[in-house]
Amino acid sequence: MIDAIASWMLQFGALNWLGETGASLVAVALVGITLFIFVAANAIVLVYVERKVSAFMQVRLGPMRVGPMGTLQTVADALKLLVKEDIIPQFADKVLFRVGPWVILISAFVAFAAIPFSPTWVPADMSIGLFYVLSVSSVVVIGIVMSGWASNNKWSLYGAMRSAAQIVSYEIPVGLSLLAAVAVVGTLNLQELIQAQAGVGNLFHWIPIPVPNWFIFNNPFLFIAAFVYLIAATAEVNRTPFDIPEAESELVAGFMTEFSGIRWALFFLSEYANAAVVALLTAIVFLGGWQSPFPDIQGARIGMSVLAVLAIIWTFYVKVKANRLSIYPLAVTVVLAVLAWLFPAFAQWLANPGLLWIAIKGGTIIFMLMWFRWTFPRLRVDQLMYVSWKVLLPLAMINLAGVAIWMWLTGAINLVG
Amino acid sequence: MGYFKNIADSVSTLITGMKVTMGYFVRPREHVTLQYPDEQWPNPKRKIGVGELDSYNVIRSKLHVDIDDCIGCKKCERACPVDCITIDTLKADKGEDIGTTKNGTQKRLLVTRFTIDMTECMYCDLCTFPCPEDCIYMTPDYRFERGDNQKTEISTVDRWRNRQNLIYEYATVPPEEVERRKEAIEAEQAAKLAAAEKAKAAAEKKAAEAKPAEKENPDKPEPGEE
Amino acid sequence: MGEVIFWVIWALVAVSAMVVAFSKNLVYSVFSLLATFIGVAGIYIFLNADFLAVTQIVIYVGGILVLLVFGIMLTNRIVVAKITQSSLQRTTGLVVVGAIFLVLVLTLLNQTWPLATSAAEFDSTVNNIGELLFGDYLILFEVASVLLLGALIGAATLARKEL
Amino acid sequence: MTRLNAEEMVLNMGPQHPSTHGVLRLKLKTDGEIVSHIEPVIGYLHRCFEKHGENIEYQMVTPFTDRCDYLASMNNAHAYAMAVEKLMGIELPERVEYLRIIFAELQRIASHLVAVGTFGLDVGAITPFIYCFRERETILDLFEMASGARLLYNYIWIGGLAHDIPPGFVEKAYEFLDYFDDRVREYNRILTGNKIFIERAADVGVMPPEVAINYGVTGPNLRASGVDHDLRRVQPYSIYDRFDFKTIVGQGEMGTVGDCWDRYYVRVLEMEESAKIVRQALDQLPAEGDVQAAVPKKIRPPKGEIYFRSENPRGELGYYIISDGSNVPFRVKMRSPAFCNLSVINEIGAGWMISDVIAILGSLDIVLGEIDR
Repeated sequence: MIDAIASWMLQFGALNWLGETGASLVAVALVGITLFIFVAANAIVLVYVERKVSAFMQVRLGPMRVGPMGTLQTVADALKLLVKEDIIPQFADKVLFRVGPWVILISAFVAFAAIPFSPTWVPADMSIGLFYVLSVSSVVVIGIVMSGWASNNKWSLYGAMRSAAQIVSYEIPVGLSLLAAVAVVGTLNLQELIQAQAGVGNLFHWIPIPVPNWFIFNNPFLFIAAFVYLIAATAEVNRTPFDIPEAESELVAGFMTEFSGIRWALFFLSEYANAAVVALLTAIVFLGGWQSPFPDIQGARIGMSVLAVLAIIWTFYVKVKANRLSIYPLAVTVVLAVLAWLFPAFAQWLANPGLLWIAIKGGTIIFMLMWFRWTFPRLRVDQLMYVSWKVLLPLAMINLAGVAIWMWLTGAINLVG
Repeated sequence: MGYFKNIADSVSTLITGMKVTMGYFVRPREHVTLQYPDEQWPNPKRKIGVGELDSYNVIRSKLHVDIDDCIGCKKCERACPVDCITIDTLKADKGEDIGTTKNGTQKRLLVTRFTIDMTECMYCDLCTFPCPEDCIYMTPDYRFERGDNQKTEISTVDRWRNRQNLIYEYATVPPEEVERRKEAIEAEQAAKLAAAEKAKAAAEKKAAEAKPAEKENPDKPEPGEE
Repeated sequence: MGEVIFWVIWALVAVSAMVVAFSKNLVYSVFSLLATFIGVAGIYIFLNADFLAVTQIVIYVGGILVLLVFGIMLTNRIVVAKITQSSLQRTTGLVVVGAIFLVLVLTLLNQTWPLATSAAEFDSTVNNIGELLFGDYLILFEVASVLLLGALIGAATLARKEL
Repeated sequence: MTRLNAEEMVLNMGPQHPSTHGVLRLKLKTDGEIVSHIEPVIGYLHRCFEKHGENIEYQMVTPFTDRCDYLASMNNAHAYAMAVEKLMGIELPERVEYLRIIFAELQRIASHLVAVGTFGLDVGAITPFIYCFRERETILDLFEMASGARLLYNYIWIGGLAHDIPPGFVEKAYEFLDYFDDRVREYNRILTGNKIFIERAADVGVMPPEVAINYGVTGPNLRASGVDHDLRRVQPYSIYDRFDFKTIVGQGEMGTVGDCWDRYYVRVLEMEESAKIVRQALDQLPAEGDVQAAVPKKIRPPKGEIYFRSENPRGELGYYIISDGSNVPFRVKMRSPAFCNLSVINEIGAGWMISDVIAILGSLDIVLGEIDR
């Protein structure tokens, strides 16, 4: 993508003085700025969504005052954080206190460099994309320890220590569960991983239900691996039920206790950037990334019709069970299905791979993270370690072996030859 | 085996919990939030049976006195556990009619000061019960904020939102009137005192006349007074 | 332009490594190691060793650096924000370090370094490394992993409270 | 083998800490995450209740009793009123007794809802807390209908009640009870049965019955330890002997008897029992009767003293009142249950992790207003 932008720039004569490397650098800067805007907007939108989701789950309304339905609330909050007084505790380590939040933000931010958003939009198409994302995510822990230690506050230090132990442990199940998917394709390139998930196949290879050829569907072990990854990744981005580094009822705010204003905003940016990375990575590795669930126009039409039928059944179920009319899912799916049958262009658009699908998939995963957060209690430190080392790690290892056996069974690899 | 049962238990119970939250998520209109200034909690309207006073509600949010009905008996002042009510009274002039309460009681004391310090009030409602005229009561008005544009029948001591703003003055007697009456009463008392002294002096005189031996130095000052 | 980036990375590595060595504050040393490691990863990228660069970050930053931080914070009085270090036996140290430095410099100078005539085409090394690790050097790889497992068990045994 | 790092760190939990339920300060001696000693430091909320009591008339003390345990105002006022009535020998009308039971038990439900919700909050579950408060609001609506206040009611007076209940109250109360049964099932689904919650609460902070009795722990905490002691049963005051209800005793279903989970679950079940009592009381409520018929004009108890105890949501609440024959009590002493319950924290909390100490503190369900008085 960088090269494309650079060559496109060089086609305009005015920028020739930059030279090829210069144009590349400008392209890098452009992509970087775009990504940063994306990260900031992502945080602002996700904070709003999180507040609304939590409110609806808790029979509340959430923000309602600023803007229609409170949509501008997070913008107002961000402005407030930006103009707040910059407070550094007197006995804090001033240098590390300033650097810490940036380390976290940068390591969360650079992970986006390898994320493919569509068949053509990928900031840097690396051969080691997946490994790169994992590696830069592991730098977060240094930033957390740095800010926790620099605060010179015992609660912060506890948060930092817990966080370090947690992230280091959970990297292993994360890596192993992703490795299971990598083993199927034999590449670390994220684009190639997605391309390998094109088309339609049978559910778990043999059950004759047509499903998209995503990894989560065509291999039962990858189905489990997806959940192992989701759980472990929830822990890696410090979200409930694994939010023990912040643990507001125990450690006040963990490593963020002493931070306020813009530095605290940076923590929030990086938290939601991390959540987005996790969601996008789940979508890419297990859910087919930007692949559309429909193979062609006919597939889109049939798929939307199936969804509409499901919505009708759901409506009847709710009506009978709870005596309540839930009209919105029904209306939306029926309208979409009718549109798909009436306008081939719309059906074609649905069948096209692209940004829409990865956004929907990533959004679903983020919603799941929020759903976890607003439902579950928090684990204790030792239980957290138990889950990582005694449940997820064996499961991930069994998965890895299972994937190999499954590939041999389905004929994807041949041990004799 | 316990290991696997544990995992199965976890998965099933976590999904049960997630069903509950999702159940609420898909029907957000059953919320309980009140958009406060736009919608307000309906005050349970309820009269306590003290005549036609509509606003006498069981809701206890702000103390109010119908000062025209107050007879200055100070029963509420004594009932208050935190002494947030202060009452000063003056006796009415002889023959002066300072009005009757709505119950028809003739007022005998002029209430020159009736302050309720709402910063001290703890809303216990104990003061309203002993009142013989049912003139002190709690109103359901819970909005204490008062800006420039908000006219209230209660005069504020000053506009600033400090503690002074929450000390409510109910007495309507103008200060100069109070001064005048006080002076009048003082004058009356002084006159009385003078009369008493006169009488006393007269009595002493009589006594002195009866006992001439002690008459020599009647105005001799005490040694300490010099 | 590429050269400029290279020298920037080189400067980052050199400066941060000097902070590691000379900082009075032990925690600064550890955290500037972060910059050193990342700079070294950058140099690996200039050498077309993409897999190695990323591995460098995962292992050294995500693993070893965290261990170092843990070590420093847990063995010192963590309540105090200043953890200082002091040098002992400076003369002996200088002599030893000087000797090693001399040997290194001499070796480097006596070596004839082959120079590339043109910039090498970038080619991902992942496949080659994978094939070598799980093909030619499979036994060595497995032996190394068993060794590490032994070390892990040993460490866990030593660290356990109840023996 | 000695441990390498046996250094102890003193950690101040509070007074500004989100989980200390008020302004409590816990001095924790920690070794890593393990807490080796807990020392509660109290007094941040001290308001001289007992000294106040010696300076104001009997009826004026009631608003102050409300403020001691502000989550169970009705129960506090109930106990105080009963103490003074016993001292004066006042016979109450039937309707007053029934209404008092209704309010006391509704208040017990409200208080336990806060306990259950905040315990969930302490172990990290935020949503059940909001659900619990939603139900509590409904109870507070009932209280507001009757007394006009939502937290500090001053409703139960010596010799009667401040007002009679308004029309429509009984129907609303029935409505609430019908609605409430479902809600308890919902808490069980989202929190009680949740595996993470069980892991956090079961077997944690076990309080053996001997320890509980030695420290004077009462109420649900004592019953969770397996001791069947409920003042409403063993020494029925008011008209509790007329109702059919169970005393809930901890069974140790998920772990040991007397762990945090038991203390939590005893409260959940007690809410159901209280709802049962309220239902019976509403059924039997006499339709007529002046609630202020027995309120004395002048409260001047004869010379003497009395200790009266009742079952508060938090345990045994006792009032010791000495009268010198005047209209001002000579001494008002309050035996606060939360104070004794808190004192056990070092015994059952030491040796656990910081997170567990939070959970144990939450399961003891203290109210600092009552501890400091």
